[in-house]
Amino acid sequence: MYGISRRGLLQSGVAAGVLAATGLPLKAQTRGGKFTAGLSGANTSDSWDSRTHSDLFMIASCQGAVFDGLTEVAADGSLIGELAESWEASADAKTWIFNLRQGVTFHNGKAFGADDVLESLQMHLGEESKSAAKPIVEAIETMTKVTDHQVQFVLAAGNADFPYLMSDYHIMMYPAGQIEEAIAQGIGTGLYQVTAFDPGVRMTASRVADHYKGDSAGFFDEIEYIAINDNTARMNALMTGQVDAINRIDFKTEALLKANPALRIQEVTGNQHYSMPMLTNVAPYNDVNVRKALKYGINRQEMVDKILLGHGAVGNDTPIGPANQYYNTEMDQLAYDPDKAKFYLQQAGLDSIDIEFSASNAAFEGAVDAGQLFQASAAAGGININVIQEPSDGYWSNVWLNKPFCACYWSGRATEDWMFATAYEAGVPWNDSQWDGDDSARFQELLLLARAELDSDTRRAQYYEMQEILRDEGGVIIPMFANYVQAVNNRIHSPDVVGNLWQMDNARMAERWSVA
Amino acid sequence: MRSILKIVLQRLGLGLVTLFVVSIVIFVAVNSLPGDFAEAILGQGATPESVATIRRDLGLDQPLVVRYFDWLKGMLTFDLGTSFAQLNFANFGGAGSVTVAEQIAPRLSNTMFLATVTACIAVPLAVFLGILAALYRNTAFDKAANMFTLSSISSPEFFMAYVLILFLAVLNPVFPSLSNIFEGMPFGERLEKSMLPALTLTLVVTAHMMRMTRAAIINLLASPYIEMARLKGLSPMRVIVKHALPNALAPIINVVALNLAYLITGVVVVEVVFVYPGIGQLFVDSVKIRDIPVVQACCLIFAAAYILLNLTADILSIVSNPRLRHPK
Amino acid sequence: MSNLMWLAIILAVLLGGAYVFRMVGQAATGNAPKFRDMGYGEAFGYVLGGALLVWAVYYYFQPQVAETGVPNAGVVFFRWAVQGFIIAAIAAFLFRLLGRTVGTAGSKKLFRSMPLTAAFGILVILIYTFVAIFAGAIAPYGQAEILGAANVMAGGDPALGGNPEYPLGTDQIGRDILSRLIYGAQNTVGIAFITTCLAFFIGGTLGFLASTLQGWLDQLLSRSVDVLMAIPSLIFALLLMTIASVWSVKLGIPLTIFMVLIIAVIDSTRVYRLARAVGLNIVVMDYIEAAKLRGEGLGYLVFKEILPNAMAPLLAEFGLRFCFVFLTIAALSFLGVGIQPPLADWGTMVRDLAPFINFAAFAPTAAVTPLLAAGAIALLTVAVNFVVDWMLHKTSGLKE
Amino acid sequence: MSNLLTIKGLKIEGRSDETWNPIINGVDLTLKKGEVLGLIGESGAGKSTIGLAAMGYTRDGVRISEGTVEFDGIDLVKASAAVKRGLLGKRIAYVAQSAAASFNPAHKLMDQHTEGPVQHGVDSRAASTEDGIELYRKLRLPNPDQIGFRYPHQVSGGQLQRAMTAMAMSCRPDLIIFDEPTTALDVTTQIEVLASIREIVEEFDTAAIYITHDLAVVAQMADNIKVLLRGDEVEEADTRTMLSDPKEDYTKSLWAVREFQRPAKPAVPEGSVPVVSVRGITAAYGKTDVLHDVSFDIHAGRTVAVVGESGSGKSTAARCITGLLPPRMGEIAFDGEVLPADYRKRTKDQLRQAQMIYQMADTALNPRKTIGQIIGRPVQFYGGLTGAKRRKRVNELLDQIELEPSQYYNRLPSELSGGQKQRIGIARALAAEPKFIICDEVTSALDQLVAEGILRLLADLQDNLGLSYMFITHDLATVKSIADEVVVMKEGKVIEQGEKTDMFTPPHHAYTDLLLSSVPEMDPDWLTNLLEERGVDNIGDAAVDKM
Repeated sequence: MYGISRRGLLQSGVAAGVLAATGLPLKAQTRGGKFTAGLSGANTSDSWDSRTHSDLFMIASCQGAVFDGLTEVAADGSLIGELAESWEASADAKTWIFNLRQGVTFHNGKAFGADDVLESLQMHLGEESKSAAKPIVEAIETMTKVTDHQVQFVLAAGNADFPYLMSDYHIMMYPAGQIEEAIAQGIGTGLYQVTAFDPGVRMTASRVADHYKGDSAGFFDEIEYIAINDNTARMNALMTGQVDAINRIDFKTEALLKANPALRIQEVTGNQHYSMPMLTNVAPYNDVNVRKALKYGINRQEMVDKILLGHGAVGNDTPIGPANQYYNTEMDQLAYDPDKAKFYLQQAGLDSIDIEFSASNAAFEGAVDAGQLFQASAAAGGININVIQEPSDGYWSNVWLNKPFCACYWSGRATEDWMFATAYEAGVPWNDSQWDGDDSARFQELLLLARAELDSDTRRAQYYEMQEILRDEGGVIIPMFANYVQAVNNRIHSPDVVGNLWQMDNARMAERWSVA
Repeated sequence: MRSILKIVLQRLGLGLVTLFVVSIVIFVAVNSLPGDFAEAILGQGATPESVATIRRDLGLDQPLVVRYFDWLKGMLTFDLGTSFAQLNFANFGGAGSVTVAEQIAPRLSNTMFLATVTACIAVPLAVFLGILAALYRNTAFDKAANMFTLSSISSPEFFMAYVLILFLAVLNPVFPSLSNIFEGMPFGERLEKSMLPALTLTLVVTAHMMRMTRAAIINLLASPYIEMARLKGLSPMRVIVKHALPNALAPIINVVALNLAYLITGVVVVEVVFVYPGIGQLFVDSVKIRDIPVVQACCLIFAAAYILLNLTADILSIVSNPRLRHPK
Repeated sequence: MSNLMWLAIILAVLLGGAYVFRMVGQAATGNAPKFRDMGYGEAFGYVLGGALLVWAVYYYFQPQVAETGVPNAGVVFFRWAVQGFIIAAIAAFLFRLLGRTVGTAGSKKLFRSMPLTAAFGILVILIYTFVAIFAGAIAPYGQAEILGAANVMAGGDPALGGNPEYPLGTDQIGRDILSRLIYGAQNTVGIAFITTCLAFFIGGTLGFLASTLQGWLDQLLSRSVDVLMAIPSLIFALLLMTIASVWSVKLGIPLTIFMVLIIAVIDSTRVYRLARAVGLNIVVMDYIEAAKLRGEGLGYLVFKEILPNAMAPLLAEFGLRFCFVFLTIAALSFLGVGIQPPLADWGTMVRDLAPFINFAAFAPTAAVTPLLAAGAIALLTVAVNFVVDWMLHKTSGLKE
Repeated sequence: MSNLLTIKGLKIEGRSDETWNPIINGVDLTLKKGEVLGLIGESGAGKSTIGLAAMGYTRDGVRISEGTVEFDGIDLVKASAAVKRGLLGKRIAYVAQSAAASFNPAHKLMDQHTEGPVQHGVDSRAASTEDGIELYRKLRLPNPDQIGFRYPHQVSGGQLQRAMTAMAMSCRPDLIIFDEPTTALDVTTQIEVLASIREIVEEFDTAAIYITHDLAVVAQMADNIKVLLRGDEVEEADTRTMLSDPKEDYTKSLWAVREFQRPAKPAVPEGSVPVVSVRGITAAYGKTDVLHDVSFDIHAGRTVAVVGESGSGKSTAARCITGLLPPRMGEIAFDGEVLPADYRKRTKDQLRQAQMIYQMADTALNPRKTIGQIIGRPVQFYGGLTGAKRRKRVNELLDQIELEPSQYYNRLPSELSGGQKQRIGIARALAAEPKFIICDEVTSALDQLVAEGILRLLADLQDNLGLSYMFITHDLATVKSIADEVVVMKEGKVIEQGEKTDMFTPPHHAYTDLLLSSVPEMDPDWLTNLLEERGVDNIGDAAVDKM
């Protein structure tokens, strides 16, 4: 695991290239060579339409190589500008002005400007839009072009994290008026220009000769991403030197992989977490004591050891993980304690309780096993869990949000507010614990306060408190955070600090890595 | 000749009827795939409203019969429809959307390439070995060949694949284990990359073809006209080539066709192991995400290939049969 | 390029060797018929065979560990293969010897005419049956027993993450692989056997009915079978299994039962064809006509007259079908829709353990686990095929 | 003149159950140029094996263990494969039993004809084609200019047999082996093939070994006859001596077969109801009629022989009677009572009354059942006997067919000889206690001595049990020996019918005459006389066509 240094969020930000304030210990990285990666998560239906992206292959290809967004999250978790040179917010964090980088051209030669930003954001709006980034863009009340290289966004409500939201991999910048073409051919402003794209098979790109990121990023002459969804084949490709790096290694073979001197394993703990939401508006989960009993009845360390085989960290029932800025490291860790579980059960006026836990491996790999472990550990606290194995098909529409207690997973979000707004804010559709009653009042209040708060320290205090509330009273058990584990050939150099927001150095290995 | 034409037309008709019934079976089977596409593609995002929207967009709310005839109409005009996965997000006038035909075509041609390479190795090899085994039957060679082919026929394909990877890619890097071929790849490179899957398939199909060839030839060698040919003082080679082979053609053609059909349709496992971008992989992926048009089209192509190859074999053996070619 | 050149040189040497071999043979044996009538191709065959043998012996005695300390996996595997082959041959020979000296006159006679391959096949089948029945007693641990030591490497070498308590290691949640391999015999073989029996029951009954009654029933069944056979079996099975996976949860019936049914139905089409063809051949026999003219009922015709005569080809087909079902189940498990955990199954084990193959170069013992599971599948199918081959040979008389 | 072929002490072994068993136990043979030697013996005597050995050839699983086969000074046993290939086809040729099976179905006749000369370098393709047409003409094949350019399946059996003889002649060999060349042919066709063979052998002065089981045929063809029995030579002599004065008992018994003759039965009393009455039946397979208005009666205790060549409708008539093929028109009456046309509609008793004995005993007995089961089934099915009673009845039946019950009860058909199997078939028919039995070519697959035994048994059973037989056969000798009445059929029609005595005394219908006169006789001059009588251009098929 890598230690990650963190900067507070500024009211205004600037691009890394200008200030070189990324915090990255820059080694002299040499340009040249070819980088080949075997990546999972590819599909025959893949396209350059960033609104549809959901898995590593296309994110690495699109955000990581060919397209750019307005902002990007650096490997250390800080926010830096990408196509935006700098940004400023009004005091209420409602009005944001982004100064765009000048002299940037798309791969087809078109110059990048404010129109492109506006039109690219428009893509996510409209009744019919199924874009995953729709809620983000919808929060913008008005967008206006101030100059050719300056845009202004007025939000419906203040949001200090707005520049962070702009780093979302769904929100890529397309050339205005040529969006169809850009989606068909992959025309972006990124470091690499597409040379071949075969959906579900491979993507190759070559370094743009004259790029605004200059010599600070994009060290390979050529990159090739090969879609290998099969674990064994991916491993084999790496072992036989057909690819230089792979994502998601098979834990079984880790020991042998480590014995291979030509390879190294990268492992980071990010925000990806496995959760067990309870519907807090349904008995018996409406009783906070029952929830507490369950929280003490689960053996988190055992889960990490057996379900994640040690490749993860215990969770503390908050979705905020090490990749977040305001990750509460001071908070006490919940531990397995059947006596406490029994105690809280008695508080709720019960000697023992029978509950049903719905699980399927669609929720996460090993969810059913996790249920069975939970069953065994909770029994000591007088909680009798009946694990129901649900069909994988239709799990998300029939079980999740419907069954009172089930298994679930979240890949996490880059900011606290984003995560909370997605699944914990009162009234949002994915609030999978339906936690919006009186006992959540303080949490909901803090959520709105923190969102518009531009001062880092105040925000930190607010978010710390929210995490504590979630730990003690929240309706979701989050037993573990899953690591991202990937392997790289020593032929390839990667910086000491590797991004933990996503797999493969936040999917940006094409930008940040180089030939050793 | 008229009778031959009649038989051929009859077979053709029967093949078409079979294909039609198969299309119904496939349609019903595919459409009863659980958890429809809307849910599969939306995953965590599947709320009742969004599911309903997508279902409506895809026409999944229409009755089954209506959908079947729409689909059939499309098939007849070679319009295989639009992949759900593509349809779902194609807001920009279909710019990013690819029709199923466009999606399948390169995959199918890849699979055909693999099948062709395999056939080019396997068919001559199998026929040659089969003839040799028949000629030198019950010798050490025959027994060794028999044992070897039996073993290869008896092993799961993925086992053969891994063994080949072990020996030809891991221990002795002769061929790449990753068969990520793509359009525009130079032929030589494409061939090299396809070599391991082709060899795996060769091992799987050669055994069957060789055994059938051997059996067919042995069967023939016992026939009186072969004895006659020998008693005419002809050389062993001539006896085989001129007298045995023409008559063994029908059974050999049949077994070759059967194995070719297998090569096109049965490669799923091999494609998965070698990450070969063929139609088998496409099929497995599409089943996973319930992309019904693609699954249907793949199934129909598989069935059509099977029927067509069998038909071809049938017709070839009719044509190669002098009794039918030259009626009394 | 140099590889090609070497190949050409070797070929040339062998070709020359063949010529010399034949010439020398002729001279040495005084033109004995064996050498006199030997074709050049045949001579080449002998020389090639000899050369392969010499190479095999040479390769066998290469050091197992290269000077650099890295194990020479090729040699290691080759030695295992050769030793396995020799042990198998000796075991088969001893088994046949036993059969020839012990038992009734009939069984002795059977063993006397038995080739070594068939003896080997029968021996293997017996061993599998034994292991399948007594898996619980043989296996050191239970198949679903989680032992708390996950991902132990095979080979028992602690340096590579092994543990002598688990000679073949444990899987990702700590189940003993050796035990699962043993239980696999029970599950995989047992399920395949049941499936094949079912397929034969369905296909055989319908096939004989069609061949005996003929007419519209025959037409209907045969055309339906044509349709079912036009859809590649693995693909069809995959499709149906996906559908069944939901029903199984909904109805609370284990998926395995659906799998048995689905594969049995798909496979019964092949059985139907054979049974019908065999039936048609038998139905034209005069003794069937005699029975019909006697006024015998359908049941008597099918079970007393046709079935006993169809037994030999059906039994042979049973062996082949069994292998096929076995491989289909393995393939389905490999693709992830076959026998479901926690039941141990060889196909799933191969898939799960496959990544180890990549490490053969420096940890040959680790690489062997997936090969063991796959080999267990292969060994049984080979064995069944050997026996079937022998049976076919026996029933077809001395023709071959 | 020196011998062309000398075989000395020839011993041949065959392989079964991993051991070598003797087939030929030391046979000597010499053949001079232009001489024809007849090899005669029953099945299993080793005739064909010797014939092939004379070419230095053995089939798979057979080997020459001792002795020499010297052809024109070359020992074929020791000769290399190449040397043998040089002789075969060129100097020694072979004519097989079934021309239909021995011509490659994939090539035209002429291509196969010229293959030998071209491959042996004897002749060019064109010249050989020319010669082939000439040979076809000599062998009186119809349309000799074109027939060679047909495929084997487009040519009839008799013509193929002649074409094969022409092919054997293509290199003008010194020796031809004829291996039962006419056995598979109808009698009328046999004549023409015999005539052609004899003519051409004489014309080219070719030596020949003529292998057959039919004495009358060999009498026409051979200068010398050698009799074989189970791999041993019985005796050899020139044809006339052999026919008139055989020395050995075995030979004598062979000769005697032809003499079995039943005494004529008294005529059917006027007005008696026939057991079976076939009344104007017309039957069809699919759309083509194969029987046209066939009528005949079979009276109690009598044998009606239905004769005709293959395809004449004899067996179809039997199928109509049994109800397997319901006739399109007409009816079958049993004891004056009309039977349902379809056997499935007949009562158990009606089915019991009419039984059938088949030509091929191999296919008529279920190979997986013991003799006891085979005979016991009808006993139980019709008679309702079980257990000891059933066993007793089966034993009685076995006694009746002259097989020792205790020895045969538990055997499988495969453990019996051909004749014994046929007897079991009879016993099975008898088990139903029928009135009427259809005997479909019951002796044609058997050796003559065995066949005679079966005929005698059937005759005895008829005398004892008062059975009626419908006796289907193409062999007129059999008709002569067993029939009371004869029905002659051709192309699905009854040509002539009547009492046997009437039928075998002229005048006959022309076809009956042709049929009768075509049956070879044991007179070496029979063929010559017959040909003279009929005129050279008027033999065989041609004669029939003119009717």
